Amino acid sequence: MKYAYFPGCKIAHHLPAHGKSVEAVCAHLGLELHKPEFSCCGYPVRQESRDASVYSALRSLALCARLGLELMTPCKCCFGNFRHALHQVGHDEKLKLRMKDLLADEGLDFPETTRVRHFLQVLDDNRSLVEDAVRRPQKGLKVACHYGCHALRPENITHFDDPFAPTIFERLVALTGASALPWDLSLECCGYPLRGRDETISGLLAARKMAGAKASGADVLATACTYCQLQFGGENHHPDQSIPAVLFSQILGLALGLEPKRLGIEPGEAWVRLAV
Amino acid sequence: MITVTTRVLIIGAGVTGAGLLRDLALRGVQALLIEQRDVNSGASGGNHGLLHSGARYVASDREAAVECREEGAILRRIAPQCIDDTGGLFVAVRGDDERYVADFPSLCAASGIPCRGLDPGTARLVEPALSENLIAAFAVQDGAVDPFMLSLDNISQGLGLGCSMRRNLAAISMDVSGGRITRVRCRDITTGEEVFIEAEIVINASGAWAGMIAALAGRHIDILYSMGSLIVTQDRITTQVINRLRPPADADILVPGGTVSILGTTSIRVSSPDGCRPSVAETNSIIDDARLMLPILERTRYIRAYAGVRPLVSLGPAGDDRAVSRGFSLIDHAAEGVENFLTITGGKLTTYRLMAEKAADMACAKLGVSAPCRTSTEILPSSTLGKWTEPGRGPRSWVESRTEDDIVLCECEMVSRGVIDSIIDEAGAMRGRSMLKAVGMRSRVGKGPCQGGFCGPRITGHLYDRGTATSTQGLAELKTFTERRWRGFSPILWGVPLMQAELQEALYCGAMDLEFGPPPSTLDEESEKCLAAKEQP
Amino acid sequence: MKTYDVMVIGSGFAGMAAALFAANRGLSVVQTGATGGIDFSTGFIDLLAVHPIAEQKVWEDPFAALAALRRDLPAHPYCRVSDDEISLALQEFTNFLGQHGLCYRGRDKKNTLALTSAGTLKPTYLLPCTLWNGVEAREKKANTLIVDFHGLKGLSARQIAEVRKDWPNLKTARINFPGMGGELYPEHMAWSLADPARRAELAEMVAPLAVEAQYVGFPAILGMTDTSIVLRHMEELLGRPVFEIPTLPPSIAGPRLRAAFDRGLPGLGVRTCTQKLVTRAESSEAGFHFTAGSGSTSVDISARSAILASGRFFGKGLKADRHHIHEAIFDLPVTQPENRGRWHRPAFFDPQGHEINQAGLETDAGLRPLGADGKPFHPRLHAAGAILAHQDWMRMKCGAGLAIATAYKAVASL
Amino acid sequence: MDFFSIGLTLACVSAAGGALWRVRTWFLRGKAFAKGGNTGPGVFRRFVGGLADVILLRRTLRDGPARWTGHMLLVLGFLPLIFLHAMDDVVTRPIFSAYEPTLDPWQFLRNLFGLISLTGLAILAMHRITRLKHESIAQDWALLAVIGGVLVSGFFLESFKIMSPGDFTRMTDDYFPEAESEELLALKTYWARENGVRFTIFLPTAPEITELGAQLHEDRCAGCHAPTATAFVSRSMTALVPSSMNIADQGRTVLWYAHVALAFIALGLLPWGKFFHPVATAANLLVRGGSRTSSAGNSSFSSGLALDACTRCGQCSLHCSVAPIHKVLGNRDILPMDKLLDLRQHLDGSLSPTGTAALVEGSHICTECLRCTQVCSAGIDLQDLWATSKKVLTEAGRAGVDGEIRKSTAAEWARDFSSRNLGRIGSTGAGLADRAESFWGCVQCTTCTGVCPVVAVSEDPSRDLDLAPQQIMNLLRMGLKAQTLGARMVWSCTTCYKCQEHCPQGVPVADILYELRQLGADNLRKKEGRA
Repeated sequence: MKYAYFPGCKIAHHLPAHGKSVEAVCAHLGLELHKPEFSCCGYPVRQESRDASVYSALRSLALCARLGLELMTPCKCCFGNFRHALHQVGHDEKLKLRMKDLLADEGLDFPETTRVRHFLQVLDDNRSLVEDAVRRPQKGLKVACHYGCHALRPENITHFDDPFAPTIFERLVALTGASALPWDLSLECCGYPLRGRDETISGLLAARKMAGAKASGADVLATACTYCQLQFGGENHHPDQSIPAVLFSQILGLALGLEPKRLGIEPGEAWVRLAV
Repeated sequence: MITVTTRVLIIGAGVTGAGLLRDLALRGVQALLIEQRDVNSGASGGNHGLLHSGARYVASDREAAVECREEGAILRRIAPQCIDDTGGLFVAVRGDDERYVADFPSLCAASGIPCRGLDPGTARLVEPALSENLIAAFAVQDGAVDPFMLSLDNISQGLGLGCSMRRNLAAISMDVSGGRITRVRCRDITTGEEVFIEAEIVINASGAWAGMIAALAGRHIDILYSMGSLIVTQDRITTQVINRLRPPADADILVPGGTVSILGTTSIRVSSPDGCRPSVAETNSIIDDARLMLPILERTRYIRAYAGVRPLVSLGPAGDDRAVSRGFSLIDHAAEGVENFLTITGGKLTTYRLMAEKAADMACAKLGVSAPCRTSTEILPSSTLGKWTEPGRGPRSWVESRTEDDIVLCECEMVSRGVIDSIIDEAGAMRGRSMLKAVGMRSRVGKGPCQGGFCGPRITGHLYDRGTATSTQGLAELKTFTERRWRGFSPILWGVPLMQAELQEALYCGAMDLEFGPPPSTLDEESEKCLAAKEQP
Repeated sequence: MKTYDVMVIGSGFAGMAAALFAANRGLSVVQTGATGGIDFSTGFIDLLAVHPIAEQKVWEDPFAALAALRRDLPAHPYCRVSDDEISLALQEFTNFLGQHGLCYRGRDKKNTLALTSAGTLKPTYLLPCTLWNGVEAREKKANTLIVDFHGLKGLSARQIAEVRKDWPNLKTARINFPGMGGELYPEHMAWSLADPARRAELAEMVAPLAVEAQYVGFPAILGMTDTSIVLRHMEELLGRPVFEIPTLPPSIAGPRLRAAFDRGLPGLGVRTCTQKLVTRAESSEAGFHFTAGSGSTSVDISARSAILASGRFFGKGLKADRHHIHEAIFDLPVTQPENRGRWHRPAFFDPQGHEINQAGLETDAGLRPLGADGKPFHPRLHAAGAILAHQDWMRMKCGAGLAIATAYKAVASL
Repeated sequence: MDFFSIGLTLACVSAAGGALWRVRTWFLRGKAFAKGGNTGPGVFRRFVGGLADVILLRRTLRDGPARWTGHMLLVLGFLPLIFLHAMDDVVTRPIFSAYEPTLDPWQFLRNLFGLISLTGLAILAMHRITRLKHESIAQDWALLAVIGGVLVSGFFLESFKIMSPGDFTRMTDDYFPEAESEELLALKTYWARENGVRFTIFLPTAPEITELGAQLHEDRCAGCHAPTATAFVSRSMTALVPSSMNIADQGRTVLWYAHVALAFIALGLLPWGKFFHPVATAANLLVRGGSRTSSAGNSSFSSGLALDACTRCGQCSLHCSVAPIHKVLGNRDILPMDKLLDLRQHLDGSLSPTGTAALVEGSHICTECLRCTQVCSAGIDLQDLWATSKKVLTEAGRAGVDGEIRKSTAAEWARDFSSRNLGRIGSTGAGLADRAESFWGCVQCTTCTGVCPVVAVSEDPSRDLDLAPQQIMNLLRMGLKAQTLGARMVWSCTTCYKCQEHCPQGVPVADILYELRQLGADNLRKKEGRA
């Protein structure tokens, strides 16, 4: 399988580990990633301008269309915005015409058929591949899955999974041999979108989720979105009130038997001792 | 037994009675206004709220047309707070009588009514909701008026000048001796308490009930009762008043009222002014007809329907009620042997001031008061009594000036607890005992899409919290309120409103078992029906 | 494409129950449905309490009422299910809820009067355990304190005390909810009580007010998915039995039920497509082919059989235009009053109830809805719940019970 | 004081003073970012890396061969010209005692280096014209023009000198005063034929005269004059001047002034604007030590230097992740190259309010994707500049649309917006918020608020958020859009879409909130005069 890999803006500087681990996992699974020079998915500017956001998304989709590949992104916000942009042009003829003009300016065709997939969906599409490749099941690792809003909702646009009772993340965690614990707030917002806008509420949202994840008895909180990981990871949370936030691609990578270093896991990360 | 004396007793707190109270007060004449239910309970509350340019009457009743034009100008000057000067369009669609269309401009000119032709394309640009089948459009100076605010502001000024008002007080009999009404026996319909009122002059301004009140003094007025039903849309469909350009008929006017639009009306002869309510059949016929002019009316969401009974003083053999004059009747019963008794009825909302002026002129002549009428020049002060009936005021004030710790009790119209408290405090003695209904009358509570379904129980809870409601009486009031809303709600139940109604019943009956327990308050409206009539000898 | 054994259309009580029962019987199940059904539930499981509604006759024994109803109203959907089936259905249903943190309680073959947010008493068959102490307290007329909160609009303790003059030892208190101000919403309060520290704060505020009380009642905000833990903790902290009183819907009861099903059904292998309404349905000898949702994100579903539990108007199983009522998915014939003028009565609280509420689908004995020809529309299409004709669940007090029982029967008839 | 001395003095003063001023700004501007120093380990490796970047222009090479070749040729040609030609009195002559500018190899080399420079310059100009036309501003063209002018005027000057009979006469007057007229004629004849001097008089062609001219040249001239043919460019360029035109002497004078003046201008402009980039960029490359990533917390000096190191090569803007956003919004400050310019102006306090607003928008639209930093041929740590400037702007109260909205209360915005035509988002005539149909389904159940996590964690929603989601929907249903636009709920929506997903009636609550923010942004843009 070949995909046009859309890492999203935040990976390069803010979360290289995400890019590293996703690329390592894909390489290991034989999922070929093409890396054209994409632009922003349009999500960050969606607060400011509808046209700018939609055009930004379509431009990258048009690049995929030119390559004849599906787009795969490990970021839920990028994923959501691509789906949203397609939905918007699908429901607004005038917008579509404007977008076609802008694309034509850059010599691009309107991406009529480009499919957008999230990393988790790609893994789910290739379940058997993953299943066969697991070498070191992560038995004993208890995981609280964090779904990420922008892929999950609104389902009639994102078409990711059931918006009330999704299972894709738990299914994939099960493949790694780890156990996904049920917990109440797995579908709630991480709060990242309010970073730099309303720090108080952003912090409260993250803290509430962290507390819930910790109370569930999980060892780690698994994310599959750059923004969510940025919100939960790092030193944002007091160790007493939180559990480590870990990228699912890293958990999977370990289960596949990849070296922690290849997955961007720092030597000091304590959760790795729970894994393996 | 209490006896109250006053110089003038005005019976009926519709807009005419309210106008009379103000008119007399401005002339320095002390007056008492009594009302068997609440302000604008009759036709004054059951109409479009249309400030006529007069164009509607240019063909049928030129005198009325001119009156409308003149009074419209006065109201715009003295009571701008009550008026949304939207402008209006007269439009014809394919199939309408083209001769009428052709005559219209010259008829307007003959009545001195400004009228400007628009081509259909321009008209649809101004009002995109208009049909593609438009064939003609004329712009006129129609407007919208808030009849509740108008009445309450009139009353408020009257009260400020030393007059008084009692709500829930029904006239049940009159003592007539020596060619004079010596006293009027009244009953408080919520408490049953009786009051005698002695007045130098009694003015019957009871609108559709004028015949019944006159009968209390043994006088006879031949009144036709014409019920008109209207429906309220959830949104403001147009910015201007839209009239169908054809001889007056059903369903030919759409009036914007703040955030909604009001569509009507029908004209059905009824035998009594009491217990009128809109019906499913009428709603259907209104929409079937009006959608030709405004196709969106088939799809849009409706809030409720309501009805008013127009008093039409019969001036001869009547065919269509619309042929009967909409001009008003001022009757001096002296000719019939009762010296101090006047009846003022008929007319239109737009000409209420003129009606009050004429009636007050006659009363003053009898009283020997020479003070001239000042209502056409004095500005009508904006009062706080009527302010919460204005759509959009609640939400605006919530955003711009709410107090800390206030909460919204009526979500649809964003009426806050603080506003409701202020209404309760202001209503004071006027409120009678049915507080929830009084709040509904003086605010937008219950007028939004939920029709009281959610706000009713919430405000009831608050009335209990305040101690205003006790034992099961609050529940009874809630049920009364609900039944009152139901009259207007039940005729428009299809689509989303039907879901809303189902949700309401699931709440009220499915969850709270309110069909059991205290019946709707017996001290209120259902039992008021024809109270006056029943007491007739 | 996978062909499922059963497609359940609807996610109200009937839909959830049908999905549960079918999954428990080893069938592969796919379920579609929107929010709006179970989310507005009061949490009560009514079986039957009022019959005939025009007489407003209230029954203490729901099974006796059922017997009378079956005698008087042969078209009522309850005539399609036996008492045993009803009992088994309720048991299986409440067992499942119990496993997912929602315990139910009632009396054997007896309705219980439960306190509502209006202060009225509602006869119901099974009620959430968190309410049970309130039943006891009221029956004993015990010294009881009901606490409500500044800013919570769905419940006035004082109203309850005023309406329940027959319970003189009822005291009330209004307090601030710890950590929250302004307008309060039950779901948020419930989530916040997941934190034991918050419960302690709450108890600390209530304790001095409850010195004389034997019982303490709260609006239904005690926890979201961990209600029994929160309730027990509050009882420990306050040293006396604690209960909840349902608030004005949408209350916490709906989200609690939804959470239990959202958690439990996927575990049973049910594939859920929430918020996807069926937009196209085709039936053939072999079964059904559905499209759920619209546009590029619609899904195609094949199933051998289907259970139509799409509810009434608010559930979008029935839709009404200005003149007629239609069934939304198969356009099945709907038994209904002849014109809209007959849908509703002039008085909202008319004891007769409104005719429109008895409109719905006709079925055969196996709850298969009838087509225009009076024969079952499809051999493997069944209907359950509120969409069935000849019942007025709101007035008869039979909503959840009827939904669960007919779902049970529909699954059994597959 | 003659023209040359005055010019040189002025140019030197400008160059030296300007350079000092520039270096000073490195410290001052850097301080605006107020951060601790950061010189990581491996000083030697960094030095080598930096030097390699400077000498080999490694970063430039990554953008493709054209710019690198152009730069390399220009540098390789122009630096020798400066040292060997422009500064011959202080560099060449002291080293090579036999130096004469008219002798080979100098004459030949001057032409060679000039040609190399000119080729490099032409490549760069072509590159800019073909790829960066839209991104370029006046000083980009000015730099090309001045350097090109110096080179071309130099060639022309030499070319006119070759042709100038006046120069010949001056030389013979100085170095061959005793010449007989016949000798002079012979020498002229020789120089005219061999070295391209254009005399207006008739010159004989007799072989004996030619012979004499060659002899005299060998004796009197050849010691200092190589054949002008080795000035292969300038000599060839004489063909450009028709022989009928007799302008060599005048032209030579004019061109001398032109060449010297342009050289002085180039020198004087050196510390100004882009002219400084050879110095600043090189310095920056050395400081960066070969790093291609960003390191937060650069020292204030290196930040200040970095701000100055831009060569306006346009690579950052061409590769910018948010370039499509710039394409739609049209704000040049969304692109790094222009944003840097405005950032510098802002730090100097000379940016207009509108410009500042544009800078703020550009600053907040940046997604910090690192790409500009990776492609920057000047090695500027743009990532750090963007992150830091965003922070600095935010701290100064310029936090973008969101920040502006939060400066006033919902009530103040309601009053402000009520008086405006707010316009609509969406092209179908009405946005979701304007369409009555959006709200037809609402049954007032308040589910949207009940599930909202923002309301849930807010301590006092009516105080902190102004309006709950369902209240916003109700206001919009009533057409009161202005009342919603400043509400904190609109701006503190975390966009989780729970409201929309849970709504039983399909009201697109979250989409509407998005739309309101877009509308707010739109109106702020209008307010700031940037519609």
